[in-house]
Amino acid sequence: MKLGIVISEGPYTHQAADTAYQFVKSALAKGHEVPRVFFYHDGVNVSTRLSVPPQDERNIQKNWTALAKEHEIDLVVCIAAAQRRGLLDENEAKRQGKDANNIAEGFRISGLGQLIEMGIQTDRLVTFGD
Amino acid sequence: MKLGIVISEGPYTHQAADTAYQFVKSALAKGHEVPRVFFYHDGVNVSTRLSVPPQDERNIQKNWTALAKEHEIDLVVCIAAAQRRGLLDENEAKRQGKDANNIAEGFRISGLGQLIEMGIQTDRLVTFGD
Amino acid sequence: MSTLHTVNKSPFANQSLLSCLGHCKNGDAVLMIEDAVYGALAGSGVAEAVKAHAGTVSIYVLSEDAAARGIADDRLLSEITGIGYDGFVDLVATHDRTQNWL
Amino acid sequence: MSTLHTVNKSPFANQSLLSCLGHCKNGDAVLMIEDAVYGALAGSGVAEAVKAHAGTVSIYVLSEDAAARGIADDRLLSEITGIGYDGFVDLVATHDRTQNWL
Amino acid sequence: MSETKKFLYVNRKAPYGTIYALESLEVVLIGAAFEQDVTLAFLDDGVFQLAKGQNTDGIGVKNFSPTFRALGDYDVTKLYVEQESLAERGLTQDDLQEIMYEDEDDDWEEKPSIRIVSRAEMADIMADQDVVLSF
Amino acid sequence: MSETKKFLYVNRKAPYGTIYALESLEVVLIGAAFEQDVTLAFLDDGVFQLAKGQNTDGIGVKNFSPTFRALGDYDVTKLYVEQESLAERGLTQDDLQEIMYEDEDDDWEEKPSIRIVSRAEMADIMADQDVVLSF
Repeated sequence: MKLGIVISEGPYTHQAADTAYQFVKSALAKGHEVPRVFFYHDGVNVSTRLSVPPQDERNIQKNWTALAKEHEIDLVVCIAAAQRRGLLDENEAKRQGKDANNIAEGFRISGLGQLIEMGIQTDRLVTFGD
Repeated sequence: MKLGIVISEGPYTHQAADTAYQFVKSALAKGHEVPRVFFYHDGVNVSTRLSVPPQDERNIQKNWTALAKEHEIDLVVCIAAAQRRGLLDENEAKRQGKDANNIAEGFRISGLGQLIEMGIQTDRLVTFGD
Repeated sequence: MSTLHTVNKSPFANQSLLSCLGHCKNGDAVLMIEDAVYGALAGSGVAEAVKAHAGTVSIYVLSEDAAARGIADDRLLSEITGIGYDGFVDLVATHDRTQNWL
Repeated sequence: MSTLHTVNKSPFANQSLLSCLGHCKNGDAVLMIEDAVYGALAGSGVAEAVKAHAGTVSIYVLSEDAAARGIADDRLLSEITGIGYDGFVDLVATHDRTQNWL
Repeated sequence: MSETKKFLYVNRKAPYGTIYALESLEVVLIGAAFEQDVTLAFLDDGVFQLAKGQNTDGIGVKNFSPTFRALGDYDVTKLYVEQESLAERGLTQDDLQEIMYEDEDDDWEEKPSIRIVSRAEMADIMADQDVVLSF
Repeated sequence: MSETKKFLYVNRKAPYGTIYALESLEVVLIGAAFEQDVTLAFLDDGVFQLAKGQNTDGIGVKNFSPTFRALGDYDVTKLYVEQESLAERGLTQDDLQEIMYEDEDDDWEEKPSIRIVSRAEMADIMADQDVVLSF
């Protein structure tokens, strides 16, 4: 079955990104497909490559990047939510005249249409948030 | 009277940083001193210079940077909370081996001791959060 | 010696307003800000619980937050006083401490 | 045609579990995750309200979240079934839609 | 994408204290281009989003409530509001702004988009969807 | 800084679902170095922070509950827990982990740091502080 996932809260602050990660790992192990994870609201903060969590804690961004690489998951960060919160890739930084960017490998910035498309193309949609 | 301010939530997502801004402007206009604002939890996200809010919305980071400059407010971003969430200044980026930094002008990264010190040295402490 | 308590969450969604009121001492002040301003509405399911404390505690609502949410003055409980950010600052200064119920 | 509902907030702090239960149809399933697992505790102030729906709705708790919070199996309401992330996935797949009460 | 699904947007949070209401509306506006069968549900504190007379000048935050009145232009015409949620908050339909749409199947007659429903009816609406997005 | 103030840390949120409990504890540990008069209050869902038997292996999040037992080494010895909050959640003191400190004024005798208080006593404790930090 094709499952679409939405993550609505930022890393570490809320458990949402952790629960989603455990859920997606289980779903994949059971043979389901997870073609896309959509990051919205503060969920866009998961995509920063600049975080440095304590050594004895999980690295939420790296976990997602690795899982996405292994299972070809499309990690989409909502552009409107990302702009408000200061998450930019190289192209966006150039376009907005910003001197730095912070999106991690495996995440891509795109529009809200990708969320609707995911709702249309998957069999089930599950949201993890606050 | 000396007022210490804590901001515990990120910009745009929660009203905390907006309410604190209006409160501090009023306090200063009434002749009170606001020597320091301490950003903790997701509040550290206020300090990013990479945000690009819609043209018809307020720019929360720029508002704080301007107010701090005008009234010599010490805007302190908690280092532990900032590391988890991917907020770094130039020194921290170098120290952590990161290829970019994102802290805006007027904010400085420091330790939790600055919060306790603010509690000791001010007459009142007010927290704006979720 | 008295305390200013602030509450910022809707009492229809969250227990923090009721917990705050349950921990106030006589003579304390409670200020409803942000989504807590809905607690000032007359005729709601929490209005009686709020009014029950109005005799011993001074209850205020931040007028700017009420206006933002479309709450007209005539919809407020008569026991509650509307104040602006200026009044918020005065309450902080005139009470011995501020406790924020997050 | 039935729905899996998920709830993730403590029912002692937030109304979402009660709102969810009030909107379930017969045959729906409710899964408590994250801080909502406290709603599965026997003998609490919300236990009766939860049990009142257990006849028409299947109620589950995510065992990993309960264990994280120190809730032993023998403290759970007998009407509630503990499941793992695997079971969570199965519930999503076997119901027609998932509604997340955030 | 010729398939049409029933999309429900569930709004349970108050405006301004948090951004969920505004960012929910942004999804609805973008989603309208996909020509799905769209329904909006307002329950619990979500009913406050539709309150009339909102004036945000004093808090320095943009007032987005007028956008709800533009939803008809995007063919978003089904806004269900729960009666029990209104009553618990001391509100009636008169406290909500008027939101109209022009019915193209009925000679473009102006009709109200907001429909007050009971909790039981809201549960039926929720159970009739393909995709439920919660805010 | 020779001045000593009474600092109260108010914990009202459950652990793991959000980070507030953990980051509150981090403030307490750093704050201990400032030699103020420190009190911790646990009420509402905050009482869950002290539950014994926490095992976070399954959720991939670090278990920070053992840190509470180290507070005595930082001279943080006053942990007030509200009886009414426990009762509403179906808990008793037996459900909380044991947290001890060595009393230097009483020949280093081991004493419990947790004290169960009524809501009225908790209100008195809150009203006796100089600085209240809420989490």
